Amino acid sequence: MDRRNFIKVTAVTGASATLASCGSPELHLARFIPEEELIPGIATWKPSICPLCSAGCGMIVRVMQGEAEVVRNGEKGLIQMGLAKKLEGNPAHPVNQGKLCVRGQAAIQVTYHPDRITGPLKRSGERGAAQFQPISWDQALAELKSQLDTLASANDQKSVAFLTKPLRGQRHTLVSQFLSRFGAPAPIEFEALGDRVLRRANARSFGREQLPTVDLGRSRYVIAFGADFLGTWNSPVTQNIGYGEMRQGHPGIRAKFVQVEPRMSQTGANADEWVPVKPGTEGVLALGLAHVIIKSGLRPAGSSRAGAQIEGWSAGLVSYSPADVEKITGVKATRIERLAKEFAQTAPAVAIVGGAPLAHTNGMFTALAVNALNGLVGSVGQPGGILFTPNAVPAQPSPSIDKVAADLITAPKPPVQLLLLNDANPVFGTPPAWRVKEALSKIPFIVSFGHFIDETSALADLILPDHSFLESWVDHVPESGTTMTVASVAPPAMKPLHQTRSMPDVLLEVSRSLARPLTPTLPQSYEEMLQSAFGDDFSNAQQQGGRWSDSPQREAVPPVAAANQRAVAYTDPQFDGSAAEYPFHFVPFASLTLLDGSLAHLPWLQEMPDPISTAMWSSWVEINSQKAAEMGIVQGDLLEIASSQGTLRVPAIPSPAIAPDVIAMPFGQGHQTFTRFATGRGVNPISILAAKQEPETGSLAWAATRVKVTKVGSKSGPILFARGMELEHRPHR
Amino acid sequence: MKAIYGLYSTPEAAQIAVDKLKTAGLADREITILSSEPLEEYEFGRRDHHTWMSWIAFLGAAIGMTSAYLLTSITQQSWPIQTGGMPIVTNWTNLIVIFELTMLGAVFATVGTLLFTARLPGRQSAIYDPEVSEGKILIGVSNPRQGAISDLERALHEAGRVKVKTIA
Amino acid sequence: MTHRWGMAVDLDRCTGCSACVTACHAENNIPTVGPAEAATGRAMHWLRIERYVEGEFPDVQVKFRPVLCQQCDQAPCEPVCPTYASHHTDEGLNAQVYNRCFGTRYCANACFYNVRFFNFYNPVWDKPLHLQLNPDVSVREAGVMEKCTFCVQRINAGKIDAKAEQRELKDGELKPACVQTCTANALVFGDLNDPESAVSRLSRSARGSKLLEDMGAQPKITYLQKEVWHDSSNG
Amino acid sequence: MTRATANRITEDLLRPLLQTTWKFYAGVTVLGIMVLIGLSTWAYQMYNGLGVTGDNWPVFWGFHETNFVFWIGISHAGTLISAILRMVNATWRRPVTRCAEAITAFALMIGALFPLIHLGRPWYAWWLFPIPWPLFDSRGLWPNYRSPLTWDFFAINTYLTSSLLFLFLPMIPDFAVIRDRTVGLRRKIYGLLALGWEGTPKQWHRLESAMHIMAIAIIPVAVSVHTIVSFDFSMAMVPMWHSTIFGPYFVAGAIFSGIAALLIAMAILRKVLHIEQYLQPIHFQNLGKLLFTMSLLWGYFVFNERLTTWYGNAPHEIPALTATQSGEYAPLFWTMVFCNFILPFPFLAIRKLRTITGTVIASCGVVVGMWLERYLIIVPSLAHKQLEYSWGTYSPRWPEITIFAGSIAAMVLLYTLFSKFVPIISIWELKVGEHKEIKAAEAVQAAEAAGELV
Repeated sequence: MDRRNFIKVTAVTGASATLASCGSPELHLARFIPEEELIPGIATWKPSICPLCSAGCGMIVRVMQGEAEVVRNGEKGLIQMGLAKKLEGNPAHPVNQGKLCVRGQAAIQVTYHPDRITGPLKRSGERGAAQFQPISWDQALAELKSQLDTLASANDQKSVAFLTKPLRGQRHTLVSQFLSRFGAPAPIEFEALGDRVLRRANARSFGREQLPTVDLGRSRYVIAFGADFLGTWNSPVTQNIGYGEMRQGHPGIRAKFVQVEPRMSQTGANADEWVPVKPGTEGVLALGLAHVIIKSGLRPAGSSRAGAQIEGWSAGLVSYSPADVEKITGVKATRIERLAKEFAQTAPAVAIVGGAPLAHTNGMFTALAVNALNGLVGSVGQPGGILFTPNAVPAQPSPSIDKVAADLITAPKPPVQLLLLNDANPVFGTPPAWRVKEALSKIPFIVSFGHFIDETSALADLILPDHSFLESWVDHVPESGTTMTVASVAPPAMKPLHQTRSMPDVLLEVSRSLARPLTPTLPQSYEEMLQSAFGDDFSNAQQQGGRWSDSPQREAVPPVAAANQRAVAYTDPQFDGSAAEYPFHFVPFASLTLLDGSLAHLPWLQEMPDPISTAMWSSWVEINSQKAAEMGIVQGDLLEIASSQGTLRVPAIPSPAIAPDVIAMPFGQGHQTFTRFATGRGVNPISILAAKQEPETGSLAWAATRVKVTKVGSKSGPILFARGMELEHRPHR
Repeated sequence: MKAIYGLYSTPEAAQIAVDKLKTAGLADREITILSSEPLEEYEFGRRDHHTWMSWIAFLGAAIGMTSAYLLTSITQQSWPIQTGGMPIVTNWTNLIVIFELTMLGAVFATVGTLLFTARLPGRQSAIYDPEVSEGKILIGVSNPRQGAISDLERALHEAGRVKVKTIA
Repeated sequence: MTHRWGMAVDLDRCTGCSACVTACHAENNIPTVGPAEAATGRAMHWLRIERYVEGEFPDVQVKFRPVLCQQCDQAPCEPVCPTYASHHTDEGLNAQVYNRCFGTRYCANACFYNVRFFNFYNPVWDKPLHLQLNPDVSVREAGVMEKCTFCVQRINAGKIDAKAEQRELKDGELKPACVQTCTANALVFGDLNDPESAVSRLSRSARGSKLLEDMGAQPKITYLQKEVWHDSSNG
Repeated sequence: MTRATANRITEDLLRPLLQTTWKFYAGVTVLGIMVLIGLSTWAYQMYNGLGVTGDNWPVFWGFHETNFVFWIGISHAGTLISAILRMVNATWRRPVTRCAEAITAFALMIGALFPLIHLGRPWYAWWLFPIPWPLFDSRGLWPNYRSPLTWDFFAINTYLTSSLLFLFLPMIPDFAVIRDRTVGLRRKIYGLLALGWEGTPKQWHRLESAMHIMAIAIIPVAVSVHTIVSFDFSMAMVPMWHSTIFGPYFVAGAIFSGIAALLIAMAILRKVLHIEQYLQPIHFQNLGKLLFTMSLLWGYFVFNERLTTWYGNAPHEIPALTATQSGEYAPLFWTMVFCNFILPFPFLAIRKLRTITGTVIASCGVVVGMWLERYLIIVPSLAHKQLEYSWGTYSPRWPEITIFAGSIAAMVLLYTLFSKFVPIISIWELKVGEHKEIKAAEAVQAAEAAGELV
């Protein structure tokens, strides 16, 4: 940045405004003006909702006047407008109680991102070449309308598909209504690292197809099976708040926290006890604990019958004696007994499962086993146990992307003629064997609503960029994280920066202009729709960022729903690749900052040191330090990770906090097209994952791939550490 | 006549010439002596030995010290800025600045005295002769009394064969 | 009564979630330096999460420690600055006057917490990222040293509000960005001159200790040590 | 015969001034270009910011600061040595003093540049001057007298001023000589420089007493300067920095490297200017002895510093120590020990080897070794401060190296020009020397003749 630009920046920041009397910003540099003498500007705080994950934390946005260079009806110019400056948690919001996580704090960079799509685009080059030319909204909408009309006139409405990130609240309602009234199938929701297995299991165990709300704050003993609940899983902010409570919230009482996972996550790093197990055997350990509890009669009264889902439960899990469990899981029998006793005797105790353990072919068993363990100690629907957020819209069953892809590839005439794409990136987030990119390329016309060009929207023929969450009406109904009935809603916090339009309003507008109008007609605008949905307390709700019940309401958890389901037994997890040829388990994990990769475009998150490896801006693979020593691998060495599906080259970080037969690697990097900050950076572990699936839900078993590791180079550059990390384990003398 | 002088090759000869001039009744300050090196071993080289230079150097040092003390302590008092929990006037650290300026004062005083007492920079008196830097020693008298000139010339010659020049 | 701002960090609550770090970036106009610069150790994190690994597999313990400017009462960084750019305010903050700094970097050497950061280049915000910059915090040019200010701009704003409403500041009313967002409520900020403030009470805790206390800089941040779980059922 | 010697001396020492060879022009051009490259690199660094250097977090100081200490160290040859020799009135000093003092003057000028070069915003360096407000600085803030950098500012300026005067005063009579021997423009210029010197006994006497007082004053200044440079480090609680030994340690090191530089300069001068009969083996002998003493002293200090740290075994200090003894900096450290101690030892200790060549070899070693010493004091300590998590590394980048090269070129260039325009040996002082010797001889003869010595 040259000097002139720099001055502009200072001017824009208004540091000058506070010192306007002193002339140009450069002059200030010769003056003695302590920071504490600056007079703060006037700020207003407006509510909003964090869009970055499905937890749906409430936000307040600090808005201040500023000069922005914007395009208004073709004219470029500087205008005075309210600009969002800082995001903070909404103190009134039941889910996050005024807090935000590392990602939520960075969400503001979505709005101001330099590579955001600034207006409607039409494909100009080869499909996938990501070459687009700007067009007017009228043209763009006409294009979409004609596409829909042609299909309608051909009575082929069902060949319209809506592929989206999980939608909640009125957005979901609107999209569903639009599709159903048009005659198209329900939206296809895609999440790279979804929790469908757990939802399904909860439906079977507790009759609630939703993620649990873990009452950590009142729990006194927590066993987490692979769930990274302090970092990326479920509703992290709520869980962090609860964790703080559980540690120091009650004078004199400090809960114990045990983490069961083969690679120590950020969550595991906080545990009092870390229990590495063989990947895919977490459920067995859970039942091992249950066995001891039942056997030694520690089972409290009034425990639920969640166990009914597990074969051999009523018989006291004879086949899960500590000795047997030790053989399978590799956890010492004595330790199992001790943990079981502690768990049963330190009520309220709770077991949590999520993440890698469920990403195995036997994930359903694992989930049910842990649910059963919770039921056994009576921690379901109880304080300090597993609770469920009332009135949460149960997740709709939607076809999984691999089915859609398979149909597209096999069918002579593509079953999908028009694809509406909303901020989902399956091309990046699915294993190559599913051939998603190839499949989508067969679709004649693709319309994307996303803010950025990513691997999937690069295939689009038409791009109708959505407002950012700060520029549009937003609403959300949290699935978990609170025991209150919550419906969040918030108006735009600032005027749109670019020539974008909110996706719901685009759908509504198109629906009105269709040759064959939808019946019954949809509301005039998304705002109106929200208004009617919230009724009388809309104005109040949109001021405080939502509507929620004053007091927690705990719903009685029905005994066991779906009794018709047959009980499951333990089956060894199926892995891709033989242990002989591929000696290592390949366990990817969601990055604290970049999640599944959908946030790799935010510079603050790219430059955030990972809490465990302290690496930034890069990919790495963690390998057990003793193992590394045996293989002559030192930190930074370039390794080749080969699975049956492909190979990756990535630098190594030897770590004592990972099992010797496991290597772990973060999701998030390895984008081919995703803004200047993510493109061509690092590698994507998904690209070597095998297409193993959990049979009942069909969701990807992303922890079921085996790999072999070879050292191909030494001290390669591509890994960046926070300073000091690489020198940390040096002996002193 | 402006001046009369002789150029001598050896200090001994110069010494004789000086003595003769004295016997001819001239006072020390009337006799000009120029040489290209200090000749302290000879009587004539030891004139004007007394100087206050070292005492003036001490004076300069004293001035440097006081001004440094005032500079540091007054500055610190008029800008009472807290740093590192130190007192506002930190004598320990100020001593260093005081020391440096003291020495600087002494040096300036010395050089000043030198230039002043040695009349530097100044313009050469009429009596100067470049041969001095050849190693010759110049003994002469400027503006001699009329009539005494012949005596002086004789006196200058008595030190042996020398070139005696006169400036009209 | 003048204030004396201090902080308590409960290491038993801190989960290393790093929310404080982004919050700090967002509030204080801290630039991201990009991969190339970050590789040479020039990434700027006024607040960093230090991670210490102890033991070998499988008995591994990891400890997190958020380290920010300790706002020492006898700060080693202050007296070494030839221009008073680094000095002590009446409220006990280690102020850094960016305008007065000409970049000797001596303060950064003298600070044994290494919480001072230097602008090796002019900061860059690709447009329109610059629209996010906080007008209450000045942008630092190349050659200037910068550091955590305890979000002094928020402290001032709070004081001005309180004055407008003709009242005293309430404890917990003022929160630096990191404290505001700390998900596990591990960070507590407040006035150490008020013996009843939350931070004062925590600072008196038996678990409390100062970072590098023996260096004698008298930091105003108290770290509450992580506890060990005792099995209540057997003793 | 006095006259004859006197003339010979004058002839020999003025020859370089009056005759100019193509070699001179060639050399000056080459050096000039190198200096320009150095300066433009500095400009480049100023424009882009210090990012172009290897400095980083936490190693905020590197090459520039090393060079600063190095050059200030070199500057301790001249003035200090010649001042001491003047005070003890060592007659063999006469041919040595001026070329020594010249080293001081130029090394100091160059050394004083580096604190500016290393600034993040050098264009505000004037803030170090105590400027009465409201001139220039609207807030009238004065420098912080608690900062070692402010001390540096005062110490270096004092030392530089007095050194320049100390160098200039004895040149006045020589300028007078040149004035009388030249014509035209030269005569005018040298006439001005000679300040109208005549050579009256009064002038001679005042000059000598002035030099005597300055010699006394300048010795403590020189000592204070390098002590204060050492304070830049020892005032900070950085491992291996915060040590009481640093003052004397740095002063010793400075004189050590200074004498080495002086010996090298003398060896070159006598060859290039053909003044072998003035800079004789005896001078190298004596300075060699001095260098040997300093080498031993240096070794003694290093051992003290290392032993106390190692024995004390303070957790904060040990990592920095290990890094230099056996860690990544060990190669540099042991090279330093070799250059400063092992290599010079035989050449300086054994009389036979203490020849011109011998001393020069030793000196080259010492100059390199002392540069390494400064580097090893600064970098490893900053890279291993108290918190393990913030340990770092450092390696220089091309701008730092180029600027260093430029500074060396500048030194040589200034010295060449100096020896071109000023007699590198003080003519009159040398004459006095010869003269005194002759007088002594005559006195002995006279005494014998009188039969007093029987």
